[in-house]
Amino acid sequence: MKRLTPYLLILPGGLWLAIFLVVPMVFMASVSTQEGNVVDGFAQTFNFANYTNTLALFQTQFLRSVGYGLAGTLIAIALAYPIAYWIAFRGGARKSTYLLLVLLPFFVSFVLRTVSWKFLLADEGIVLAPLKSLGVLPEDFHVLQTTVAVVGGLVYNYLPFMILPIYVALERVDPRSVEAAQDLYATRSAAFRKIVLPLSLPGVFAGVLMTFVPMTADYVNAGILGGPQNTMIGNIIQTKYLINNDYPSAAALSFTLMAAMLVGIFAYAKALGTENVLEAAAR
Amino acid sequence: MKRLTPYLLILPGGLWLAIFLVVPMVFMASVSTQEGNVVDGFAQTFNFANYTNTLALFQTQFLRSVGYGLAGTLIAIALAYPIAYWIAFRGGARKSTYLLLVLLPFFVSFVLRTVSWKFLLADEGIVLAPLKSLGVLPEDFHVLQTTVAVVGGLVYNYLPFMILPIYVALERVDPRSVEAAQDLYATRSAAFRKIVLPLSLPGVFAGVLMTFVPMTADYVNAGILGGPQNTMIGNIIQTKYLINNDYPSAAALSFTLMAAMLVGIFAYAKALGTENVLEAAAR
Amino acid sequence: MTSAIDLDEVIKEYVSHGEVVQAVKGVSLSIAEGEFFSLLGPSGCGKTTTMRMIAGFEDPTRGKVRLHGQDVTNVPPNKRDVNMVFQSYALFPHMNVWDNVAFGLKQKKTPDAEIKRRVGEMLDIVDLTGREKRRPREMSGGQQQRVALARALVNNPRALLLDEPLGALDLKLRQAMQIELKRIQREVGITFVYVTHDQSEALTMSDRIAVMNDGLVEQLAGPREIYEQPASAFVAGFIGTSNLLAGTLAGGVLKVAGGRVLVPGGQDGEVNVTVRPEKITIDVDEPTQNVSAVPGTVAEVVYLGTYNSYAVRLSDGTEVTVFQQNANDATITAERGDAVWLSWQPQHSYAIGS
Amino acid sequence: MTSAIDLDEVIKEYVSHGEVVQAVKGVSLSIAEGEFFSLLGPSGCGKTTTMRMIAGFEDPTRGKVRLHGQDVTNVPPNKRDVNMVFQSYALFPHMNVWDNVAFGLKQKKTPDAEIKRRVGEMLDIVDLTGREKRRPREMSGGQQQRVALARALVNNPRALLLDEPLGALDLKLRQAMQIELKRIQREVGITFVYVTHDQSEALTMSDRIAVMNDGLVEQLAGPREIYEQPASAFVAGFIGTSNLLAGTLAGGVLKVAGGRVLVPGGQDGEVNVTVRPEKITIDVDEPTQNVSAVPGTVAEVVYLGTYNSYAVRLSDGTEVTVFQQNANDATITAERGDAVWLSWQPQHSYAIGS
Repeated sequence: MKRLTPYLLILPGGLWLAIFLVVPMVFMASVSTQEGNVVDGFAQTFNFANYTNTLALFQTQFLRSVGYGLAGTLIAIALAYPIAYWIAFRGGARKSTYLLLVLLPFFVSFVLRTVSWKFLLADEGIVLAPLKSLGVLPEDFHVLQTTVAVVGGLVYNYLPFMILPIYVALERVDPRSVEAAQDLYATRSAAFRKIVLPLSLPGVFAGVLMTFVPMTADYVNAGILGGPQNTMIGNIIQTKYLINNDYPSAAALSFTLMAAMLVGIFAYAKALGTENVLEAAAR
Repeated sequence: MKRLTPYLLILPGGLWLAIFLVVPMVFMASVSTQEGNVVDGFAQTFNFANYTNTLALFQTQFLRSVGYGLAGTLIAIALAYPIAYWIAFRGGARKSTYLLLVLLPFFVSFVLRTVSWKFLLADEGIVLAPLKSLGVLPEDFHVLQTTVAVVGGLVYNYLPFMILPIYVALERVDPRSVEAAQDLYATRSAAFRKIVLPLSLPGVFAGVLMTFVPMTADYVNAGILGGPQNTMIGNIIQTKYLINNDYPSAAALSFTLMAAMLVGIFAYAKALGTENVLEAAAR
Repeated sequence: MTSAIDLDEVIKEYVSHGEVVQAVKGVSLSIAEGEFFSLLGPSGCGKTTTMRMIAGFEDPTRGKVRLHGQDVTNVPPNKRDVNMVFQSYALFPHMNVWDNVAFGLKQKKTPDAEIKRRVGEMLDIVDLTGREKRRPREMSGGQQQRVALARALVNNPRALLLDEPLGALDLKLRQAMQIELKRIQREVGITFVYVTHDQSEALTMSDRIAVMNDGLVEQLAGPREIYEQPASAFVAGFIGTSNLLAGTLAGGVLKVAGGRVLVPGGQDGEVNVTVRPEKITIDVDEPTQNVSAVPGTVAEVVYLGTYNSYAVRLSDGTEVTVFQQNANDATITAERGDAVWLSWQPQHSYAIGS
Repeated sequence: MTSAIDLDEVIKEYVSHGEVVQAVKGVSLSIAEGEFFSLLGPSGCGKTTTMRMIAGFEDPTRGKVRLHGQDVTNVPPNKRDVNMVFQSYALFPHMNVWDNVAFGLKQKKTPDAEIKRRVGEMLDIVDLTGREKRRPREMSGGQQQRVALARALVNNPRALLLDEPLGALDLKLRQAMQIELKRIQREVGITFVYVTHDQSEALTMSDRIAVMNDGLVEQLAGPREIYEQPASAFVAGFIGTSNLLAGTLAGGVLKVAGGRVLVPGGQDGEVNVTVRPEKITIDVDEPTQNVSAVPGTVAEVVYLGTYNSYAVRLSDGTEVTVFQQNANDATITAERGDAVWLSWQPQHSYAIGS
């Protein structure tokens, strides 16, 4: 019995991964090489051309998604860092209240928020129409259906997942070590660069993990705020699955995306040391 | 200048809330009492009948959503608590690795995971077809298009947001206080009920905050895994917004849902003490 | 009369990184009813593990634990009639003082009226009446300490186990609490088992002390015997300040750095001789009586209020510490750089194995 | 010669919950070049705030801070030629020992070769050679303490500020580090300003001590004067153990509980007289000489290794503590319950305002 214990301990975790990670992925991998259609059914033919074909066809959207994901992630860092910094170091006794204020908007459903922004920013909507009639903006100015709108939407929707881990990492930086750096002749900016920034990087990394993947796979923002020029790979996959019923192509695309993301995450976590990242993510 | 400082300090937080919370909500409130259609345009007529009409019409879906949200939240607690407990108290030095394993599946995009389950669990799919042909299950057995499938999907997709805060709360329980309870004649179960459970409640509460709202407003799971009998209010809102273009009704529904959620959250946070909840949520 | 606590060749092994580590390597003890017994030693010596086996939090790998003659080796902690005061108090943070103290009685299904009476009395003893509604985090370290004590004592345990209970307090408070603890022990008459790494704490309070090192008891005796007749170099070094003089003993006399050390009853051969700093007299002239006498030079004089501490360097380089009570204004009998003679009575030299 | 550090009527006010709180209520000090100067007091007395104003982390509300005669009141910490050793060390957790110690020199753009030489020498002084690549969390408390010391000293500051640097260490290590710190201070010859709440630490190491209480300096003097001639009841109570006898002084004599206390030069009237426990002799017979003599009953004898502590209860209920060095086997001259006479030389009675 005692000898079996280690294996028994692995069992629940293994089952968990098997059911929630391995099974869907294996199934998706299997579908991705099938051929057929929804009327006649699908058959496994190990048709790897699904991959090459869809990738060739949707290369633009694929690269665009990664590009939007990267841009969104970088902008989110740029916005989240000062906010998290301010709360962690200047928030004083009210830290948690400030954090509540910052996170409050995000308790409201994702899609509802995004749709309401679509109306607010519509070409003849409440914001742009008066400005246009006043002549402040040209008549053909528009916000929606642009890259700016989609990336803005991504940032807006995933910002809290960047703020939280950065806040947690900053909150754990001992303010005395900053004082120590200043005592050792570092200017405020040097103390930030040499002490605060490196110590907060695990939080930034955790934030990247938590935002880059969903941003890249997102389809809601492109669907609502974007135009035909902003279609992301998530939209393609969704259309193929739900409207075209072209399951193999959709699976091939999904699988490629997912595999790329997982490889990226693992490489990233490995490079940083899993412990650091998770510690930052978990606390 | 010094006198202005407190107001200046409030400014960024106030702006944040104004832009990301108040503006969308006010706009939505305004739209919700308008009349018209997408061709002729909408006009503000303070038509509060939008509320009463839509609520009367979609009462079933409204109640169903809240019911699904509640059921999903309760099941998520029941699943998440033992997992979080095990990692926090039995995880030893490998705590963060276990946490990674548990969270790993959730780095994969929400919709992709859900869709792959739809295929796995299809009536003639890879799981049910063999069982049916072996006679283990009756021919008309199905998983999809049932309440079980939708609630299961909700639980599956939001589970990590329940596990994380509970884990964080449990991880902060001093194991010595459990020993102290046992030393003071408490059985293992009494020590759990009197010490661990009350100390972990803020984590459970934070988990409820993070899962109940998005579960109730969710439309992806009902759309993919459910049938006509499982339509949630999120699906109605989405259809009204994106397909029917019936903005006022959609806004009225959204606003009602959002307001109900926010009131619930505030009442909840107030009852528990904001500090406790946020402390648990933030760390 | 049976003793309160018996440990019978208790061994505790852990598996750490695939290797078996013995935290406690075979400890046998008998603690008498009503005794104030201390387990003293450096961190990692096994003293806390030993106490945790008495409380029931650890199962001995081998050996027996008996409470009042009854074998409790496999009895869980909630069924043992001993209570523990934890190092960091381990108070229940979500309960107020009253509920913390009443916890054990409630678990034992004591009638409400009796709980009320006993908790009230106990809070009175530890001087916390009027603070029943406070939460632990709203209290100072000393107050938390008293809550922890009350929470354990209110159950009238047959023995109280204390795991470095004063470690988190500052000096003045620690000294006050030492006196307080000793007073409470005398009042309630319960056996106290006290784990500490602070030798002065152990000396002040204990009836008997077990000095532990590396999983074993090195010496078990009263404070005076432990201090005056250390059984090993480890005990001599760990308890207080000790001077160690090494050399070859011949005919009860050790020749050291131009002086002589008398070691009555010492075995001839290579020896280490210890002498306590407060036993040594410092003088300019060579003593004429039949005492141990060694010449040296004062390397440092440190004024410490109650006493002065001299560091005297012998011609062979050994440094000897001498304490001299600051009994009047003119106590400092030598200055830095002075050549002096150190002398002490023969009975204060102890030969211990090297 | 200008002094190293001057504080000129320095006041520090905070706003807390809308009320102005004075943490430091007007402190003036002159610390000499090369001096070991301690700020001693209980927590909240303003000693740390005072030091932080010297370092530049806090701006005084009023008053001036001068370093070597130069007004630095508004100079930021990175432009002040003093370095600080923080209470919890505040080492940089993401840097190894070498990078921690080299930090200040790198910030000052010191040439690489010189950094290499000076960091190497410094690590040698604090005995950490060979551990350059360790991270702070991989080291023991004592080692971290030495890294913190090296990180500050390597910059050759004109003064070193130490904020309870030994507070996190255990007793044995603390004592060893006290000696080590004093040695390093003598070697490098730098002014040390040392903040502590531990009176024995301050007595052991300091050239001069400023005893602070409630934002003010109560006494500023050498260790011996602070101990032997406390300026106030607060100082007498805070530094060591002190007995307090109250009564009416008439003609230099205080009648107490059937005995007499001689207070030469004391003003007649209501007084508090202090006497240190180690000045008192305990005897069965009434002393015949012209000394202070008070009868009482031994309430408790505590054996403490180097000395015995007696608690003697006088007939008016006052408890007097007496220390007696454990110089030979037969030191305990009285047992619990014995009637004894306490006596001490007239010059050891100090009258302080009540």
